[in-house]
Amino acid sequence: MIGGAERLARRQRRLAFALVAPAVLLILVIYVIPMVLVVLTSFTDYSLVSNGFDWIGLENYRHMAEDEQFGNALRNTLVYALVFLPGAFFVPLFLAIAIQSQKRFRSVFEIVYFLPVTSTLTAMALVWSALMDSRQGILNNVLTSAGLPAINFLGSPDVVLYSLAGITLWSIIGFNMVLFLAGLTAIPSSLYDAAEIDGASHPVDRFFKVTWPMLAPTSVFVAVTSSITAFKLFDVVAILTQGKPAHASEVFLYLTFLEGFEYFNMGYSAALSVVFLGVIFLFALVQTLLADRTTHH
Amino acid sequence: MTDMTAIAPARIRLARISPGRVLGFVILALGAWVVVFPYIWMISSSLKPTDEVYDADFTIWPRTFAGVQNYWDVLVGQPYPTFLLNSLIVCGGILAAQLVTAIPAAYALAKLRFRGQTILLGTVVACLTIPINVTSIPLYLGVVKAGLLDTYLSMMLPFLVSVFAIFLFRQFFRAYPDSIIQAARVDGFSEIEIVLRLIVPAAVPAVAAFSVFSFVAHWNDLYWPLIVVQSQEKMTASLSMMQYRSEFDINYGRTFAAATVVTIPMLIVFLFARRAFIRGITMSGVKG
Amino acid sequence: MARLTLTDIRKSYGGTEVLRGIDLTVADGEFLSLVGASGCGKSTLLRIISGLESPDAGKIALDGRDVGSATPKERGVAMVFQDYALYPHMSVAQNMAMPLIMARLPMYARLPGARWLTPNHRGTRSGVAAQVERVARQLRIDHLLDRRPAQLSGGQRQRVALGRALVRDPSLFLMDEPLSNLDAKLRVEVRREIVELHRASGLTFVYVTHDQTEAMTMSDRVALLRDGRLLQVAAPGTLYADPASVEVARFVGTPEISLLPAVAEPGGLRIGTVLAPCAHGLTSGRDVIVGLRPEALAPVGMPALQSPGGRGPRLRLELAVEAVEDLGAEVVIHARLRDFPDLAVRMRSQKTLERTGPVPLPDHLTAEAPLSALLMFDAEGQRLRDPAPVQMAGAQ
Amino acid sequence: MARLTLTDIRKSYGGTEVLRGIDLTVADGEFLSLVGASGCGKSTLLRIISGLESPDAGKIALDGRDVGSATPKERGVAMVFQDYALYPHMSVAQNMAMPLIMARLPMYARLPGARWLTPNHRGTRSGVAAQVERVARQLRIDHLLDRRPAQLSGGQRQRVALGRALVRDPSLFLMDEPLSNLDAKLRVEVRREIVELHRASGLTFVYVTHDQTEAMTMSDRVALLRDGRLLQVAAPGTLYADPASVEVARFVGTPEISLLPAVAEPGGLRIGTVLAPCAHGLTSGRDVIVGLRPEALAPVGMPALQSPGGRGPRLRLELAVEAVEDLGAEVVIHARLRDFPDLAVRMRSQKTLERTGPVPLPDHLTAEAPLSALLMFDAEGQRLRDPAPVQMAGAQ
Amino acid sequence: QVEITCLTNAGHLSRQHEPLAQMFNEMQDEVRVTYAAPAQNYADTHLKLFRASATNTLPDCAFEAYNQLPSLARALAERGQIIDLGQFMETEGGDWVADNYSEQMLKLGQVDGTQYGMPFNASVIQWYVNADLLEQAGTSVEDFPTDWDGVLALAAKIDALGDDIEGISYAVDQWGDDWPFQVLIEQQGGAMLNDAGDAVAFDEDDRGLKAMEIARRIVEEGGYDPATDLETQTTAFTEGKLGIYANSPASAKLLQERVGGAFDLRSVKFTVWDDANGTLPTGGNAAIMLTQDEAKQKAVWEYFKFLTGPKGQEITAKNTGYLPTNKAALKDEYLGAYYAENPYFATPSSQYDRAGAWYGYPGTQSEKIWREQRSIIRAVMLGETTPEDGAAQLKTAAEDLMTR
Ligand SMILES: Nc1ncnc2c1ncn2[C@@H]1O[C@H](COP(=O)(O)OP(=O)(O)OP(=O)(O)O)[C@@H](O)[C@H]1O
Ligand SMILES: Nc1ncnc2c1ncn2[C@@H]1O[C@H](COP(=O)(O)OP(=O)(O)OP(=O)(O)O)[C@@H](O)[C@H]1O
Ligand SMILES: [Mg+2]
Ligand SMILES: [Mg+2]
Repeated sequence: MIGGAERLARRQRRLAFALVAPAVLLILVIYVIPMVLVVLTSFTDYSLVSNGFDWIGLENYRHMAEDEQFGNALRNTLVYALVFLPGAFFVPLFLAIAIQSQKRFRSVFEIVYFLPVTSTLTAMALVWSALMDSRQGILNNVLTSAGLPAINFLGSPDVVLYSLAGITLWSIIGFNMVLFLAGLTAIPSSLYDAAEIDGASHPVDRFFKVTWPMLAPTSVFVAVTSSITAFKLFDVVAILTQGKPAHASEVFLYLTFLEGFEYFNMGYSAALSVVFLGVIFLFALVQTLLADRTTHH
Repeated sequence: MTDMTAIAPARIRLARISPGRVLGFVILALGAWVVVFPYIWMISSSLKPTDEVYDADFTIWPRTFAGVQNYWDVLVGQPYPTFLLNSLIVCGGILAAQLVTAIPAAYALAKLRFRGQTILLGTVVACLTIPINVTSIPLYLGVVKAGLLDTYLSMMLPFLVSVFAIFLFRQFFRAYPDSIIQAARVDGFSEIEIVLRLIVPAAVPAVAAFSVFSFVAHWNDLYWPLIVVQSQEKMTASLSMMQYRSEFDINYGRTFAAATVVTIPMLIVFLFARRAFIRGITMSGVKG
Repeated sequence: MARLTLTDIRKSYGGTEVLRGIDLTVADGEFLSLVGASGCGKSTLLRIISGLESPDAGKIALDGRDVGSATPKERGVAMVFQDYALYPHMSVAQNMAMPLIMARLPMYARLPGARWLTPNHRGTRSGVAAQVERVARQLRIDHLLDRRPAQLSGGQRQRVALGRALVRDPSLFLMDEPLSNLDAKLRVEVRREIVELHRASGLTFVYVTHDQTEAMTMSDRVALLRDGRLLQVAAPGTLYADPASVEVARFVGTPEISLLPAVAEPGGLRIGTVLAPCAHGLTSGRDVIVGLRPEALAPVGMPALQSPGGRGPRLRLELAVEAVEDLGAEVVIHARLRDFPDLAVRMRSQKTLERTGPVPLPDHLTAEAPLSALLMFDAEGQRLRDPAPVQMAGAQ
Repeated sequence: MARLTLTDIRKSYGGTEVLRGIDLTVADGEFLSLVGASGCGKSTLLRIISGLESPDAGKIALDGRDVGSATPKERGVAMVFQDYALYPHMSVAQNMAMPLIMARLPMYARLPGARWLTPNHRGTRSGVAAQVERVARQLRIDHLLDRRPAQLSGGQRQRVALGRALVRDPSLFLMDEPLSNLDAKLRVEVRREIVELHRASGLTFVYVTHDQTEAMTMSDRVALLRDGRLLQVAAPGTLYADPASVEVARFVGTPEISLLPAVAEPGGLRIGTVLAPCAHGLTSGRDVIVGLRPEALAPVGMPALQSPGGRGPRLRLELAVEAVEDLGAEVVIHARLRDFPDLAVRMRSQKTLERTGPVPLPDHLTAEAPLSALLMFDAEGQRLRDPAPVQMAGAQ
Repeated sequence: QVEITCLTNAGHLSRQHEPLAQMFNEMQDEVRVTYAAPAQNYADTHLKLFRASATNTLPDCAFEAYNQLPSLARALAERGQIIDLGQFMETEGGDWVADNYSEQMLKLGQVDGTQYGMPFNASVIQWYVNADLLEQAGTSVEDFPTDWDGVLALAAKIDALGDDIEGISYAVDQWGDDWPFQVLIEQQGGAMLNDAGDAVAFDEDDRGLKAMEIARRIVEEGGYDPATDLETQTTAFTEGKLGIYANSPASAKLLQERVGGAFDLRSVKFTVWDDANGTLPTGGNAAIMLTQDEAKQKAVWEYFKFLTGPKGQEITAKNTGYLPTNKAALKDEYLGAYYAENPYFATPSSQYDRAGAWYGYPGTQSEKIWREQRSIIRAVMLGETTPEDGAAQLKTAAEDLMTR
């Protein structure tokens, strides 16, 4: 005989399958099958241009080793991430803390800083390219009128990654800030009281003894999502620099785009994608494992 | 006398914290200026004739007012209402599909036990990292095979399920009290009714937060529409904006008028959904 | 309206046995409390009764009918949860109407919006509304029917939860620590209301709590659970005065019973240096435990504090006072045996009505208890009843 | 080690006055409880004392020294919070060391990682560790020093919170409902520990609670706060037996005091149909309120229930019994005046030790109280003391 | 009524095709022309067409850049997806072809001898000049030097006018493909590839090296700053901060709009080394027919005839500045009078006989070759690589990749 609770449990299982079915189906269609195809493609010399293709085994992967642009793109991506990540992390953190302590203008600031998140980055990239124009751009006008040398934001290979990071930062800061604000709100105020009583009344102490450790889970989340964003950099490059000047802004995803869609080396592009996903996935995994260690509840 | 001494400590405390506050405010205000300046520049440029946009001495108000012309070109000179409608249909359709698929799946992942659960969750998390750039070709080929090219469905297809939504809602539902679900079972709810009557209403804040995300992301998406949109009737608002830009021929005033027009609906969406959005973020405890 | 019979209920989670064979009958209309320390399996047992959980073994019967394979809905049980588990987005009225809607309307008529499409069920719906109204009036929450749970105070939420359970005339009322989220004052109030409700409804109640005061004040019988087994099932007074074991004795009563190790001697029981001259029939030299309720002891020669009742031979102890708690109506004294500082005793005495100030107490005092008040346990903690521990001759 | 003096403390939030002039002195080494209903301003007052909040007006002095402009650190107060407010990311040892680290190390040595860069402070750090160790041993949590708060039980967390407050020899110990998150059994236990701690340390304690039992059992004096004003500050016994107003009387004591409206007549006070023959010196026809503690009433002719103390003339009431709660050691009866069902009274009686089963009670009974036990209040609720309300001649 | 759909890129759609299609649709009612959602640029058009070819979803007609036409046409011809326009030209009969198109022009649309495309837009590079700055430098547009030495010397003079004034902009290293590099080769009378189109020929007679030497001189002597990006250079010119600016006539209209009345804007024939044999690569795009449906093919042909006819070319030239691909369009009734009145727009027509081939490499990797070469050229211009090494690298880059 089957117990009543058993019947409930069985109904729940059936329901669970029904509930996840649409999502599972779509995930298969949208992610899994295409990914399998991409992986398969990476073992071929498929190109859109010629008819048919051959299996060439690991040739595409071997080719990466000798492909200068592969190393270059990897380097560019890492440099970009190294510039972008601290900005995407500490600036919003600072903003969130500063906004948190503002009573009156809090919502105004919240709105303003979140604005870029809602805007079309491709449209705003045009604006930024105008602002960053090396001669007539407002940014350089400000710099030169302050007696500083003008900066060739998008035209100099040494600067271009920083400029792109700046633009992307502008567009993402508000989002991370809201995440941090959410994290800050969740810190019980009695902890600050306790810190005050314990003598940790200096803002620096308050930050290091309470705010920072209590924000750890939020921080990991922000770090993970921001890293993924950093590695996924594409739109701004495609619109603003197309990898110029001289490959200096060719980041990884843009390289896969170039190989696939400009040079029609679909197989190689697929191999690059596979490597890309491998790296990004490892990264996310490591950070998520870290996250487990930092949660304390 | 007593009053004097009594009020003093309050003053002292105020004085002690205010420099930091004021500094914070100043920095915030400066930052805010940096953040909004591109918008000011964009709107200002959208009112200018092409030859003024790049003038070295920037003025917020144009010397020659070309706003009427620019906006006329954008709003009337092209079938902008169609583009807008396309964007709305696509974004709305995507959002609806994402909610319909994600909420039940997330509930099952959060509160029910079934075989393959861990694998599914793992897959969801793994898929979070896959950008559309990587899968676009197989997807495109599939869309063509299915004869869906240049349809709304093809424009929505890669986004019909959002792994991010599943992840977000799962976090959210995990915090939903088990006892309420049990109470419902005792009250005689069928399992599906638990989803419909309890979980869906409870998801409202998370839905609000996610909706802003989803809407903004797909409103602004260029990559996929560029691939599947074939005819002008199916062009989205943000695609239409790009058509003023080419290597030989940029009409700046009109480009920025178009950019403004494309940006504003999202601003409005956010302004209205802001509270719900932030609350949703806070409640879903993305913190893990 | 139902008699609940549990036969040898067992349940394990993973490797750990949470319930190890529970046999229990709750009479029709009885109020039974299930008490025990945290984690002892109270909630699990309740969930098994409700049908939310299946036992690994054992039978559950309602009025003799086996309901093991019935879902919660089919068993017709009502359950009130510790956190009330109200549906947060529904009004009080909707919350209370839910079980009825679920029971009386067919699936299609319950779908969102179906209200307007199924006019044929209008009658049912208005019947539901009337029933909700009736119960709400009974619980004095009829003015709150349109509010959301978030707009209610703790006590009001509690009443709504009760109302939701009540509306559908359940056969069995299950409550899982329903008062623990209320503050002290409110708890006392709602406690009385539940008792009143039980009396008025005449339903069978199974009430889980870990608060002995609640269990003692509300129940017809109390079932004490520990490590998955029932230690004793009895009326509150019996549990207090006639506990089956040391564990039961310790669990019931505030302040806790004083437990003193003693040795059986021909002339009585030796506690420290004192010999309690009571007949016991035990082999000489056997170790026993003597239990002494705080109110059994009374200070000698202190007219400020009333002496306890009971006559006959007495046990006299010399005490070192450690702390005094003045509760207004009574005084609780924590002390240790003068010569055996390891042995702690507690005593409580009603104060005379005339005293208003604090009760001054010396560091040392002598206290007496009637031998008839002594409870005797063996070294394992089981009650020793058979060889009557007290000189019954002298009593009464 | 400190005497706390508050003079006319006032505080408003927005438009609402939360504290309306508090004058209070807490003697050196005294344990003072601050009680009152939720929202009455207890926490606010405590936070003002601690320096976390500034009063709008008024003076705060420690040992006569005005500390109004001092930070919490400078005031040297220690505070224990309702939710303990332990730092979840720090070990118990680190939690407890915090106040000392803050006091003894300079800023740069407190930064994260500075431990390795500032070897010159190693001495200070080991001093801190030793102190923490000492306090931990005292609180019996020395085996937990390496755990995180999340790995501790409620009682253990509570002790860590106490430890953190203790380590640095505060001048004043402030506690804001520190027991309300503990379960009933544990609450009693920790309560005793805090009292013990107070005795052992000899420090001045200000203890906020809304639980009257806590306040009554722990304190030297209790301050009853209501609507931002102090109603009465007195020893627990005094508060119970000699309340200044109806509010105080109602707040203290479980079950609640019975309050009966009465009218002054030449021959005594008329309560319903009964005339209590007590002298009162009031103008005839004046409305008063008579308070009767539950233990003052005793059933007549029921040998099963002990009679209360006190002699002299008695007030006799005819009652309709509503509910009986058997608490083991005593019985609480809820009843109404037979002819005036609006008037509820409660009575409690100690049970004789010999009774084990439930106490059978008739629906109706007659109960008596000594006139000396009557408390008299005017219609506004203020205590009437001056015209002695009871026939003192007959008493004692 | 037959409906046909064409694909072009965004910039061309709004300025040229929309007015033309509208006019055509109004003129007759057998054919109705619509445009697909535009590609973003030439490369995107190319990509879209390949994608569509792979999935058999090609539009009825499209506009493909000359340099990418060969690779596209060959691939599509193999799949039978592109139509030879020669047959349609024949049916027109008589002198129709000769009346309208020059051999040279038609050649731009031929791949391996087959006329796959009708030249629609054509442009050869030209100088834009800020006459005000020239005047300040003590000369005038009329005296604009005809040799490179003179141009570079003039640029140096202008450059010296002020800190924020630049002399010349010739972004050999930056344009979308290798157009400006081909200019430097062809103006020497050279070719990028051999006649068979399967081997690199730009290094013959050291033309590659010489091209690199000029490129370097443009920086060294002319004061061109390769570090500024294209956008900035254009803006500098339209803001009056740049004297001599090389660009396609396609931008003539846009530049005029952007300059407004800020200074005296002129255009001048481009400088060539070898006046006799020197040509200039012709930029622009050809209309190609992709539909398999015969009725549609007819309709498309009708539309092509209109587009590349005198009226269509007149409108195109006026709207943009492009060189008309139709001889007849130069008649007075179309553009003749207009050019006489607007010398600024007439420069392209004065370079009509210079219009040379615009090469693409065989194989599929042209884009990649160009990208590589741009980096190399940039290095040369910056002085990081010697012109000799640069020239060698250019050749290797091309040869390495053109086989794939
Ligand atoms: N679903 C489950 N899976 C595994 N173990 C469980 C589960 N439910 C309960 N347990 C375990 O069974 C034991 C009894 O749990 P139960 O909830 O019945 O205790 P309880 O008496 O209600 O305690 P409390 O007073 O704290 O509510 C506990 O040790 C608990 O950890
Ligand atoms: N920071 C604040 N801003 C505005 N109002 C406040 C603030 N802090 C407290 N209050 C208000 O002051 C009143 C007293 O609050 P307080 O916390 O002192 O009450 P309490 O006696 O501690 O109550 P409880 O027993 O619930 O803790 C309340 O009405 C509360 O809403
Ligand atoms: Mg439980
Ligand atoms: Mg409080």
